[in-house]
Amino acid sequence: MALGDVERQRIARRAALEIKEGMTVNLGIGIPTLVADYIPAEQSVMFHAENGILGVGPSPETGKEDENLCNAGGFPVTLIPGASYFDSTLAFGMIRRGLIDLTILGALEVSEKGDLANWIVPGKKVPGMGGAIDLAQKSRRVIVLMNHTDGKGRPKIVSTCSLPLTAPRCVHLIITERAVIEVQEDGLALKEVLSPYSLQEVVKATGAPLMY
Amino acid sequence: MALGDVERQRIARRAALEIKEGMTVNLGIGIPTLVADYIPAEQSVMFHAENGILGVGPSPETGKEDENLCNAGGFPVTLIPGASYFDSTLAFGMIRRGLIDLTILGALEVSEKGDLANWIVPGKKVPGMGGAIDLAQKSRRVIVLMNHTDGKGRPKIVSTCSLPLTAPRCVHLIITERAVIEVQEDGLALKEVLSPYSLQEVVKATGAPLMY
Amino acid sequence: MDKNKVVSMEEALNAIKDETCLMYGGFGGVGNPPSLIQGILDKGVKGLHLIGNDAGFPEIGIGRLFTAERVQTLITSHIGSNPIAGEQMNQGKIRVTFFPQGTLAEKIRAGGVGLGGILVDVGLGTIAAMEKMTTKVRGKEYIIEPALTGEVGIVYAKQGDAYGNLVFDKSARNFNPMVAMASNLTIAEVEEIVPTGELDPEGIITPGIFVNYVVQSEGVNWPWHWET
Amino acid sequence: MDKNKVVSMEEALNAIKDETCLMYGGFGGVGNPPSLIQGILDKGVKGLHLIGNDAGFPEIGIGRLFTAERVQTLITSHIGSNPIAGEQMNQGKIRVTFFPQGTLAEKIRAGGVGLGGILVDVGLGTIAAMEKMTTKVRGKEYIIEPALTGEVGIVYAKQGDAYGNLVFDKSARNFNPMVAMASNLTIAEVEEIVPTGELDPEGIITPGIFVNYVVQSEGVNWPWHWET
Repeated sequence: MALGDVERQRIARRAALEIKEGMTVNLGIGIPTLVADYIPAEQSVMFHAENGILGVGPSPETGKEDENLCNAGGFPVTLIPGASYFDSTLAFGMIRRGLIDLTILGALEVSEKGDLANWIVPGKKVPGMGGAIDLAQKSRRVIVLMNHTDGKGRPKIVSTCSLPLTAPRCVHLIITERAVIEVQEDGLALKEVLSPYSLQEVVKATGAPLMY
Repeated sequence: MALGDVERQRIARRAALEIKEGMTVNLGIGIPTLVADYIPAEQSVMFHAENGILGVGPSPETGKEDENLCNAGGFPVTLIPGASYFDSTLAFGMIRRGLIDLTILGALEVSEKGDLANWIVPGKKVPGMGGAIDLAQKSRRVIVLMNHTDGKGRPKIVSTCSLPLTAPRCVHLIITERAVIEVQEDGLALKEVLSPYSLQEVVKATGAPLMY
Repeated sequence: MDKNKVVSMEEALNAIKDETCLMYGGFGGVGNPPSLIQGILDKGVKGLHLIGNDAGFPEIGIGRLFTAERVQTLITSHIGSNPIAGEQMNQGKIRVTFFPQGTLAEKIRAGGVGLGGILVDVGLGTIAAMEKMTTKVRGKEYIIEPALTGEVGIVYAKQGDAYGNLVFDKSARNFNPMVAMASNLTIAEVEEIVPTGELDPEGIITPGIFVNYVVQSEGVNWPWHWET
Repeated sequence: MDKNKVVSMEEALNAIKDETCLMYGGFGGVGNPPSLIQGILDKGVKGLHLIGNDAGFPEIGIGRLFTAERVQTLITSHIGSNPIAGEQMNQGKIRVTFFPQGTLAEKIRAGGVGLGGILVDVGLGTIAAMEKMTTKVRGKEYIIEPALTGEVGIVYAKQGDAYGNLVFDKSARNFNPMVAMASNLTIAEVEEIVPTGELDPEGIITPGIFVNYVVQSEGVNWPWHWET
């Protein structure tokens, strides 16, 4: 089932804690976009937008939008001091070169090995991978924000992905409305259970063994 | 033997006649550099320097040189309106993309097929090809300016190059102190004999058949 | 250099015919050339082969060509923002080929600077690398991705001069500089045409040598999705 | 972004040791970083592996490292302007590998943007293509040229800020933007260090993300060959 606004904001707030001073961060569309609102003002973070901006700032006030200053999701943004514009080859050059410290994105499935599936639903139309493969495969750290289960209540965290992969072994941390789970060498480590869920509710809704 | 200044200037002046309105032209170092001085002021030509300038203008007055505004030979230049700076990938992107209408350069040997040899003298140190292969292979038209014979009086225009090639079948026109020779499908066509040389002196100093 | 490349919209559009392979700049509509797209719609051109980052939105930018059924094939990175293009793909009305976004940008750039292609490892280990030719360099596997070029490239610039030197606006730069280099004929739609010599030589992003026609833009003629 | 990358020359030079693989910007001396080169000479570093467009002149730019016998190998496009480097090559004191200039620029750029290499046809049919791996794309033959990266990259910029954003000066740009991207650690020697936020975001050529250290330049400390 779809997440309510309160849960989406809570996931975003929790994810913001993973962003450290001085990091370069790329936020995917959806819940990841909300993360920027929870970064403390004194923390200096460079937000990267793959349409060609390094140093994305907060959304502009209504009426002050610039149609040519948008993030990769197409929404108006602002700049912070030190920001720069560049073309898409340089935007992805930064990604492929391994200079993005952290990418936060959504997922359809994540495996216990950190495999990520977020671009193909078999039998449904495939709208393309966009920049997801580049970001998932090349970022130093990948955090997935998603609903713990799918629309039918089935686990999205699984032993082996059933969907085609966006990138193998790329996810480092999973944050859902129920839990924070770290992908470790030997499997998934449950780091936090988020209220009001119980440990058992988390374990039951997870399709792979959890270490806790 | 080395060419005197009068002969060098004469070759350059003759070469300038090959530059047409609106062309993009790259001039190599040596005699080719002198060609720019003979372009009529009213003719609009874009001179390309492979170190990253399009729209090179005349040399600056003495004392007005800018150490960071030089041509590929390392000599101070100026800009004309419409000029731009760019990095070396774009400078050579223009060349490889086939956007240089005319390149004028020197040569050690040219064959009757238009093969160009200008970077390796066997037994001597090879200082590298620089941008010569890119320019010779990719320019729409290549004109060679050179001494008709080498230091020992041997022909530099030959049936088959003895030196390793810079680029096969790339030369369109050869201008020497003795003659103007066009490379045609069926061989070399002698277009002009330059005074004080006689037709026979040209033919004798040329190591390939000439059509005239 | 006085070569004057400024032409009327009509003259520029002569280059774009039924079934032309048309490459376009822009990312999510931002940087798509609005007046050229309107001109293509008005001219009635159809069966286009498109190459560009995405399919815009149904009523925004390049997406309008899908809505008006003028597209035959598309090489792109995603069409998620244009459900009409998605529907046409599912119904077999258009054939769509996807590449990872960074790979697509480099394939177009490679075409623009006269390279044959690039070696890239993005997508290895996924179905995006299926049936791809690969090669090993220093023991590491890479996909061989051929360069892309178009018959006509259309870009949207903030300022341009009569020689075709271009400057783009903020995040509207995106794919425009690569597209400007990668086609046999490039048409630049420019918001402000300035006298040659006025643009700062240090700030020119696309040197005019890559541009064939400059046309005056009439500006964006669609509401943005964040406005509605 | 307040990350301050401005360091002393001494601190920056800690990264450059005997036998370091050092990539440098510049073309015929123009754009070679003068104070960093002086610092390398003063520090006494030797056995360097260099990658850059050319070898400068004996008393100009990067050429000074050859004259002082600090170089072990060189990957370049030509050394015609530096007879001392030529002599060292002929005597077997340095090992030199040549690439066509445009190919070299693209190999370095490929390293800078995380590609494995490029496909290029320049040099085909000549000895420059001997022993090269080739592949066919759409029926046409291309040389497979692997990307180049360095351990340390040194560049010379006109202006820079504490984050490492860089702007170059006229034809001193040349190889600098590619070198700034292609090394594990990039040191930018800057003529004028400006407050972060002062550089026009549209005009920044090298975004600071690629730069690790910024050092204040003391300017060119050699006479140019056209001056003498």
